[in-house]
Amino acid sequence: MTATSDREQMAYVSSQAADARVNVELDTGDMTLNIGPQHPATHGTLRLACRLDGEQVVVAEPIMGYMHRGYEKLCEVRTYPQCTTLINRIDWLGSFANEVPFILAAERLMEVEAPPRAQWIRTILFELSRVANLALFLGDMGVQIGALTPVFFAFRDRERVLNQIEEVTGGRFHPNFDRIGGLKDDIPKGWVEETRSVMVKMRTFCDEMEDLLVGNEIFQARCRGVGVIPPEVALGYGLSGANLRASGVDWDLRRDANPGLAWDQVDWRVWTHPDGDSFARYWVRLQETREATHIVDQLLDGIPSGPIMAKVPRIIKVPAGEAYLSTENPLGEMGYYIVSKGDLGPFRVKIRTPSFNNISIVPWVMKGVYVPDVITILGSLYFILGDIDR
Amino acid sequence: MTDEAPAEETALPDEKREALLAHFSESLGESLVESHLQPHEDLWLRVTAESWQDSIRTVKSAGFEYFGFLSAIDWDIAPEGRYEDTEFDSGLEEEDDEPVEIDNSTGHGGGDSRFQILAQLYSLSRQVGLILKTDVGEDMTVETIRDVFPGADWHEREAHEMFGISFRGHPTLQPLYLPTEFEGHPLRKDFPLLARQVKPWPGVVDIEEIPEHLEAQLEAEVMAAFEANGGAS
Amino acid sequence: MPQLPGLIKGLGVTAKTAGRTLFPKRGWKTLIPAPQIGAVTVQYPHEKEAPPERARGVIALHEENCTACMLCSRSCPDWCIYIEGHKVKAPPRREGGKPRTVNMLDRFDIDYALCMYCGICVDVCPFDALFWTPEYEYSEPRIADLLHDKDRLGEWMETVPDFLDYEAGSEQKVRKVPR
Amino acid sequence: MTTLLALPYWQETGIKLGLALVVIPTTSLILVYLFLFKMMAFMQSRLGPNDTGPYGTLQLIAEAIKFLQKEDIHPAQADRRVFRMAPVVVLASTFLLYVVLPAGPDAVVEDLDTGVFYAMAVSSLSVLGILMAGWASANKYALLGGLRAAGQLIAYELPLILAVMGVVIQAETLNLQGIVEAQATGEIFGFGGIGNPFILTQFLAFLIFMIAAQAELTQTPFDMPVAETELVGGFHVEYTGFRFLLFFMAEFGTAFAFSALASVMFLGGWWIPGFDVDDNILNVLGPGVMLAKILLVAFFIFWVRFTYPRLREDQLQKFAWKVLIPLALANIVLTGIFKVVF
Repeated sequence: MTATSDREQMAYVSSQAADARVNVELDTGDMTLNIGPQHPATHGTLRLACRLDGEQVVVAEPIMGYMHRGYEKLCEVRTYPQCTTLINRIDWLGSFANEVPFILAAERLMEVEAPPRAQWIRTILFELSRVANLALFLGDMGVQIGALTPVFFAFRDRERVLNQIEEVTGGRFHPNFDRIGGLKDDIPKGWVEETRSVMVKMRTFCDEMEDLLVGNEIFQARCRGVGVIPPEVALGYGLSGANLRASGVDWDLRRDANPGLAWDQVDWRVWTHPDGDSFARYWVRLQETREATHIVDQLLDGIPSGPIMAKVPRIIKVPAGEAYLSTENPLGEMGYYIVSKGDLGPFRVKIRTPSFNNISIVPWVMKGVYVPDVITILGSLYFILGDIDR
Repeated sequence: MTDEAPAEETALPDEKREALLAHFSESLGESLVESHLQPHEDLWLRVTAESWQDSIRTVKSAGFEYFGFLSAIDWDIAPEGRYEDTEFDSGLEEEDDEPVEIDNSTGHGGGDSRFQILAQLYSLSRQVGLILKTDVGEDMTVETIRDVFPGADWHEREAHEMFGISFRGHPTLQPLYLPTEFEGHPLRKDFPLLARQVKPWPGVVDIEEIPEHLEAQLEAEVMAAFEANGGAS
Repeated sequence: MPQLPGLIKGLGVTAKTAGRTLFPKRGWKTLIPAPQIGAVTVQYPHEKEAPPERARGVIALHEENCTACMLCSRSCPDWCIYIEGHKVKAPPRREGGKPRTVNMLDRFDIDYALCMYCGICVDVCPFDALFWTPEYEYSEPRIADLLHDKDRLGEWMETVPDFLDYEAGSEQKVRKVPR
Repeated sequence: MTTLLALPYWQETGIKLGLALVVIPTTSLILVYLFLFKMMAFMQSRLGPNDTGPYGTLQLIAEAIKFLQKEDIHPAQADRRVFRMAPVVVLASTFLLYVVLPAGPDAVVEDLDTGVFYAMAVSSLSVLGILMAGWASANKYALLGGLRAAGQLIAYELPLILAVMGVVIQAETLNLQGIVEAQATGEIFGFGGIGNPFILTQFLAFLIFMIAAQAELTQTPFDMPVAETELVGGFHVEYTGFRFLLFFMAEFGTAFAFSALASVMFLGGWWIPGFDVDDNILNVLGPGVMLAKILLVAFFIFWVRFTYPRLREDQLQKFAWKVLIPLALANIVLTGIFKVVF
């Protein structure tokens, strides 16, 4: 009980104390159920304070901050290259994808453009981290609604993708590979072929998930019609990524606001689903994972030769100005609003993370659902705690 | 690609955003204080604090119905600097003894107050983003836009605890991240970052010089050894 | 209401995986169960995983190359590299020259309890004195022991792998590890 | 029936008691090792425990020792007496189930005339223990779990009993030995070589029985009372140490007992084609045959458990009342008609 405050807080505490006596004096009113901060379904330390009427949720209020690390403040006392170290740790499952918008925003302020080879490799690694991130979601969603096996498949196959990322960047989770003006290093020999075979395996994994979960009638019964988010609500809350596309909004920053990466060089499509329920979100992510493997395959065929670093000074000073740049990360739109005063480090960085907006819809969407559905919806909204709390 | 392409791009006028700017200078009227257009990148509009909610409504009705984020900027200069050696701050190679110029600029779209609120909105049909700014006056209060975009709810709570800006009409401005007993507003520039104050910067250490009175003696010793070895070190 | 096909497909997937794990061999050898081969897990204390050459396991210091220029210490985001040094006179490079003043390294500590493994120090080093090695077994029961001094960091030099060749189309030059 | 060994009553009882104390932990040990540890691991491309003993066979014993070493914790608000009693009640129901399970013509603890009735009755005792555990823990998750368990177990008791009714009608007896005999002496269209395992004539009843048993055992897809990702363990969330071990043993012991019931009633029990029903050698071979059949049935139970997601509470109730019970009733009617016709 440390995250909220004042009078409401006190009322809340006393109501909880009353609930604790539930077996002493039989109370037929609502019950408060704390889901988290230590709970298997909260991927870390999110806490949902739910008021229940039987098993039905009356109000669900997410309480976070258990993992707030103050990255916006920390970035202000670091230089631009040092910031990427922190930024890696925002969405720790798709770390490389986090670096890209920050670096691109800094490049935009410096009016530098990375050479084409660097842009291609960036795009490949970006999509690889999407595959790694979404693969875990595909399995984890199974665990959320009780299927044990899919998550093990997910860990098994995600490992292959992480190995590929590690072979290039040296870091499984925190690559810190992107530099202003290009990349830290080039790809090693033989990596392209290996990645291709991994992509084949990831497609098999997607097929397995389709058989294990999507086609499973129990899964459909649990997910269809649960947590429906209409498109206009999704837009108002600023939902992004697959959550938005599952509500039928055809919006993908890779296609609609490509900041110069190689997505426009390959043939792919944006998947949407009209239903807006948990099943639609799962389905869209499954298709996106598969699409990402195809994007990687195509990109691997056409890596242009050339340098991987543009000419940038050794000590990077970003000219004064402001820039907002966002990309379509695995979780949704991740953007960095950088204010520079011509210093070695940013003056202010606003990190717009997808999970923060995606989870802010929880009080709206969880009115009147059952406790098991709370877990389904949380799972299908797919958040990462570091991405909410920053 | 690096040589020609950017030149061509900048040469192209950004018609989409220019038309938008013309449209908004008309529909927002006097509420629009200043604007800034970065071709092919972004469009900034600064509106008056009184018209903040109405401007957001106007912009939303013009098709900008996708809410990106809402945040604030503190334009003050941090008293502690970046907690590091000032020499390093100004660059290792350069030798400028000029006093560090205090940069009082307030970014694109300008601004008069210490705090600014900004919101980012998208128009999906135009595929264009837009950043709205407003100054926060002495009373540190602006109207909430929670009624226009429900997603702004949490963003306003965050801005409230991080900068101490109040939002008129917001029912639950309780902290989102910080513990109840936390004092201060961490993202304000005058809020000290303890982690950087409790420990000295290791980079401030310098290499120990040879004491002057020993220099000649050491030099002679080295030369003697050098010659004794027949010139091969 | 559950209908058969989807449910049965799911059973098929788990059964197939079990079969593949238990009987990974092909041909007539299929009948010999060999889960050790079929399973993807690595039985850690008995067998060890080999991280790729570029893996950022631990930082090795090639002391001869270090000039105590402080670049790594200053660019460390965590302030976890501590360097101390003093200047000494060194003999001239060639006959007839004047004695030079060089930096002598007294202390080079990396606090792995603070290190975030970002690799910026290795990147900025202009004299090829810092290298990554994929070694990962250096956990300590006491947190203070995670502070590696320059001798300990120097020991890691043996484990530094050669730099990898680049994929076709690269203009990067393969660097050499000083041995 | 002749008794195998003519012993005084107290000696016989002593042997039976000792046997029960050994057999029940051993059975759950076999199930846990074979299915929970190994089969699940293989289905997930893992090895499972493999360090303790050859192929990890002693892992469960190590776990049991670990559980015994743990501190016995009561939540501060718990109703202590009920809290302590709950796991014992659950385990007692498991023990009582084993009483009537036959493993040979004479290899049975107590050959009750109303064996089926008795088995169904004592198996539903466990819900009492679960409800006690859920209520006494003074934990909301446990309370929700306990209530879910009560609702679920009562709902699935019905289709379970109704499914068994088909078998009882066909065998014309409530005695489990009688059911085995009926299957052994039965004929399929005049061919009596393999007897008449009731899975052939009562396939629908078998399916309903297995589904209902899955729910009775609170295995996925019907594991809402424990539901790790929602209720973090449900009714046993507050239990540690050997009390948790009792729940754990009861869970797998009951799974074994239900597999045994299914093999007795539908798969022909301990009888081996080609032997006389009261051949004495079956007292030796019977347990082996039973074990094989039980493992086969248990394999399906756990296979389903490791593959499927879980249903929601309301969906589960709907499925029980709207699908399983009408089907079971239809099965009884059909069985009755066929019984009269043939």
